[in-house]
Amino acid sequence: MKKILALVTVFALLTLCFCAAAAFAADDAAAAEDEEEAPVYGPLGFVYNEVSFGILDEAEPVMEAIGEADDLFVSASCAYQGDDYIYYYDGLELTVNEIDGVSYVTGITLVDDMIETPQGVAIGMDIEEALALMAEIEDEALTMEENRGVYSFQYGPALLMIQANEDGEITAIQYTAVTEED
Amino acid sequence: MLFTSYRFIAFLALLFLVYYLIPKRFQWLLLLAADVLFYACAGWKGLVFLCVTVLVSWLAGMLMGRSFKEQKSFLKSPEGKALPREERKVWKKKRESYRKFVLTLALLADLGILAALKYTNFFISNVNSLFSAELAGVDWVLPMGISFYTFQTVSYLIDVYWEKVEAENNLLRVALFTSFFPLLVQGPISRFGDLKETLYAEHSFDFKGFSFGMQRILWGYFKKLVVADRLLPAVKALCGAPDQYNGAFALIGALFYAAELYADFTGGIDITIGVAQVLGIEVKENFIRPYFSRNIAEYWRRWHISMGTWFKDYVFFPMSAAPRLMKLSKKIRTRWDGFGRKMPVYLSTLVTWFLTGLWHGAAWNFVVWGLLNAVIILIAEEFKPLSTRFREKFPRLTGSFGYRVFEILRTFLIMCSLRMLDCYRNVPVSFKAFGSVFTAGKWREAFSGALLELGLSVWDYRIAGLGVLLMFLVSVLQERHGSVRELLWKKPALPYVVFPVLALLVLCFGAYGVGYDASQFIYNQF
Amino acid sequence: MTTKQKIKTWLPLCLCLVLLAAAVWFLGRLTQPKYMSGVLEGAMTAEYYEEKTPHDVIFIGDCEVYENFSPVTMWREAGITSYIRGTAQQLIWQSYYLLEDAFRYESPKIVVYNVQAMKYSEPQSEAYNRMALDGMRLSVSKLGAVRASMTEDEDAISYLIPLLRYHSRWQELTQEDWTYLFRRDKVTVAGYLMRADVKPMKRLPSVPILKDPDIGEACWEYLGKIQALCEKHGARLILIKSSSIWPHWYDEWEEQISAYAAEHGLDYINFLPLQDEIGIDFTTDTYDAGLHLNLYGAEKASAYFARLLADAYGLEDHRGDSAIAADWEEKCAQYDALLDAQLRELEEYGYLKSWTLGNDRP
Amino acid sequence: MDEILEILEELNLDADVSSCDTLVDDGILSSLDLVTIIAELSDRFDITIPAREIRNENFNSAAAMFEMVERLLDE
Repeated sequence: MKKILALVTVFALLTLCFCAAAAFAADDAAAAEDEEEAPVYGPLGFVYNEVSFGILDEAEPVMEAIGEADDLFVSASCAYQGDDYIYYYDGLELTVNEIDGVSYVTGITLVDDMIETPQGVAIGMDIEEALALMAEIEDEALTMEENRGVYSFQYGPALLMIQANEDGEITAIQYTAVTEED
Repeated sequence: MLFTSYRFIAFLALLFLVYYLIPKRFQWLLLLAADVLFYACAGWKGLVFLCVTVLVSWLAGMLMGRSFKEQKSFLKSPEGKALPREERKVWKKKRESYRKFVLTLALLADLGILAALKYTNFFISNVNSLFSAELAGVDWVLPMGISFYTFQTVSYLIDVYWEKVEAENNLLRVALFTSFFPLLVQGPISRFGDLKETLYAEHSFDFKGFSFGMQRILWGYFKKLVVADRLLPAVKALCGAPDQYNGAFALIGALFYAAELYADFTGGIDITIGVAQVLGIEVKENFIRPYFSRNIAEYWRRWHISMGTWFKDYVFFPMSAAPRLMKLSKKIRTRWDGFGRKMPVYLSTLVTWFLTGLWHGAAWNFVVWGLLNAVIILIAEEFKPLSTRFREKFPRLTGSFGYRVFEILRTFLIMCSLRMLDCYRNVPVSFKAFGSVFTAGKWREAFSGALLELGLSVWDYRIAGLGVLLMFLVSVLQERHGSVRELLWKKPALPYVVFPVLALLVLCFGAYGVGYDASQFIYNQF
Repeated sequence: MTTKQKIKTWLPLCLCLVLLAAAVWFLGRLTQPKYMSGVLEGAMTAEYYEEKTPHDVIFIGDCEVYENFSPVTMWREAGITSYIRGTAQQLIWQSYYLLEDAFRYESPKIVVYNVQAMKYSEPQSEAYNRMALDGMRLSVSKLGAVRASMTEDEDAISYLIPLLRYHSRWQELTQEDWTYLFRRDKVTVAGYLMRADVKPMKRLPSVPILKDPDIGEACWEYLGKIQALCEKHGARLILIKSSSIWPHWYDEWEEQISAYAAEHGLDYINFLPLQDEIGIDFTTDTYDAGLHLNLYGAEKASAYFARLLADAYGLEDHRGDSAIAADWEEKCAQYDALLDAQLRELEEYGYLKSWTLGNDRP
Repeated sequence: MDEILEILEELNLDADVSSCDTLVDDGILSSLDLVTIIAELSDRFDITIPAREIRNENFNSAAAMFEMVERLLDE
């Protein structure tokens, strides 16, 4: 009789542990709902030849989608510590870097006023107008700072820089990946 | 300052040199200075809490010590003896409650700091989830080694209260005991009684003690750098993705974690005891080859001994011998005799293991880990009569070597599955992973190269494997002949061959430096 | 303990420690990358110590000096003795300490510093640090260079004991590691890393926007230290911007450097506007479409610079001095032999197989 | 004294209870056995064994236990 009683209490304790675990499992599981795969560059994406892509996207699929590059410029760093591949397209330059065997888009440069950003900003436009267009993006994660005519919009690892000359005309528009020293 | 950082090695070399150069009576003061320097490197803020704990324990110790002296001298004095027996009892009771008051205040302060710093977030998150409140967590930096030095101070205070040890009135000595730097990182939680003789004594240079200490430090670095840190990437990968790496991978992960945790923890303790030995200070062993234990109870007498004995002496026994519990047990025994007698043991075991789990970390998986340990120990205890009868029936079988290996493997596997809770740090995930070992299979996939994607190359596995083999052989030797270093010491030439080779092994095959990120000792996240 | 006993206990220990130290030193040399093939830039620093005759001109800087100037051409043009203490992406503090190290061996009259690297004012990469500094002989300058260049996860001790850094390379040891255990072949001629191949420049990318045009404080500080060092040793510092046209040399930088040079009485020569005068044509004179000059470009630039140094700074023509001439004749022979070897490979493979990573990049 | 021996017999330890004097140090008495002994002693002799008395020396041998019980009785 004593033995059975002892066993009963022990198993009661065991079930106690399991239900405690299950109870707390509930709230753990609830916390880990998967949020939809949002792009890492948020609103600072770019569209070219009806293909939308952005900073740190994988380069191969993007380049296949937007078609054959006119030419390629390889900017090798000294002693082979990583090369920049710059592909020329009509009105656009794409910078690609290889990280751990996979190449990513690390730079998008607008070359002339023939193309514009999804927000409608183009080279030659007035900077005030461009800032108004950019202001329409309501997203607190997007920060903006200005330093001697260079307006930098940052969202996560993506950085959009718009340069204007003295009389407020935009001379250059470039997307790059934020590196530490920025 | 990590044990595996060059700064620590330079710190040690300098300390050893100066320690044996200065006049001996200042040696313990030098140690105190080293403690402060070592602790300051981990951040000044933590030093404040350490000082508060030291002050509290010094003051409380002194007050209790003085109260004991007064009591003794009064009872010996003429009018003390004259008091009738009853009054003497009342007078002693008053003194007793005064000391109890001082002790509880000190414990509240010390344990209060630990609880506040370590468990506030845990408490808040539970309150939030239970009452769906929105309390913001706090991000207080946990001072280095707070769990260890707090427990060490608490053991000193209670020992003084129980008159097991004499109170130390010198503040600096109490500070040295509480903050002795090798013990800070991951224990062992030493008792004032054990440490006192050698900690404050004057030590002249002893070549054998010095060599044994250095050899042990080197052996600690071998385990830590060649085995533990090399396996760490694989353990992190396997434990980091339980859904992808379930089935056979979960088992492999548990085995890797068992080897990695053992090498990391015992390696760290070897360094700690080695450093103390070089300084002429004896620190009790914290591990006695736990993986050779044949049952869970024995395992917990050989793994992290200082923690086990701490909880036994200061939680388990006081609780199980507590008068209130005794009365309750008597009442229950009137109806169910067996259960009545067992109840205090059950209750105090569960509470002790609940606290042990909680001490390991402010998370439910540690608590569940603790409770499961308790349950298994109790089940084993219940089945003891059964197993002794089984042993009597089949003496030849149970006496055989094969059966002993079976018991060792059984205990090892049980502990590995319990450790999954620590590996996945999440209760349901751990249970699911444990279940998946039997259901999800994936055996062929595990052994067809998938292990190479965990960040370890073939050579990494070979080196880690050879390292584990060497550790196993040394453990077997120690199991049979006691200290291996004594064995080597008998043949004078041998140490001069073995240890330089070991040093080269560590330098060449250690997983350290820019290529490998120096991983933290697992235990000093606590 | 009697002295005999003392010896009996301590002697074996010391002996054993000495043996251990020797083993660590040997394994360090073995596992250290030798840079004898593929990536050659790591072997350049150590070659300086094998120079036999002093030099009137010392170049310091990054690939824009060791690829765009050829001391042999400057010797042939005007008998000028020069050496290029260049390393891959050499940062300004490394230039300072390499110069300080050079001044311990000789006292050149002219020090030429290429200001391109002043765009970096913080430590950049561990790989470049190792390539630049491992070859330096142990000295106070080396310690200074290491401390100034270290990124956070580096430790100074691993420069003094190379095994601590390269111990995991035992898995990748090749025959090269064994043959070059105690000796090195020369990869440069007086510091010039020859590249005789041609890759014409077609179109350069648009100029990247410069977010922060100001040159870092650390750069100005070290530039001042370089100037002070030159004055202390009676040498004249000339700042130059070498002829490479990519990465882009921003006007903002040009203004800051010219202003500094004027203010501190330093000569500053920007080679970019002098392209036509020197006769550099980027369809034939570059091996990577504009980043660096190849042999032909370097020879044009060096000839021009040699004449300028001789006329404006009155550098002596040492072709008459027999001891120095003998050494330089040897260098010229090495130069020509290297050129022939490279030209032969160009004919055979169409690219410099043994002077690059061996893959014919587009 | 014999009552103490009787309690120890009941635990069927694999050691000669009356003579052995390292019951705790050699790990013959597990912590669970110790608790049952304490419960039995305090029950039979109607004394309360305070935590301060729970030390190896007091439980290493039957004689030591007996001496402790006597000390507690006359307090």
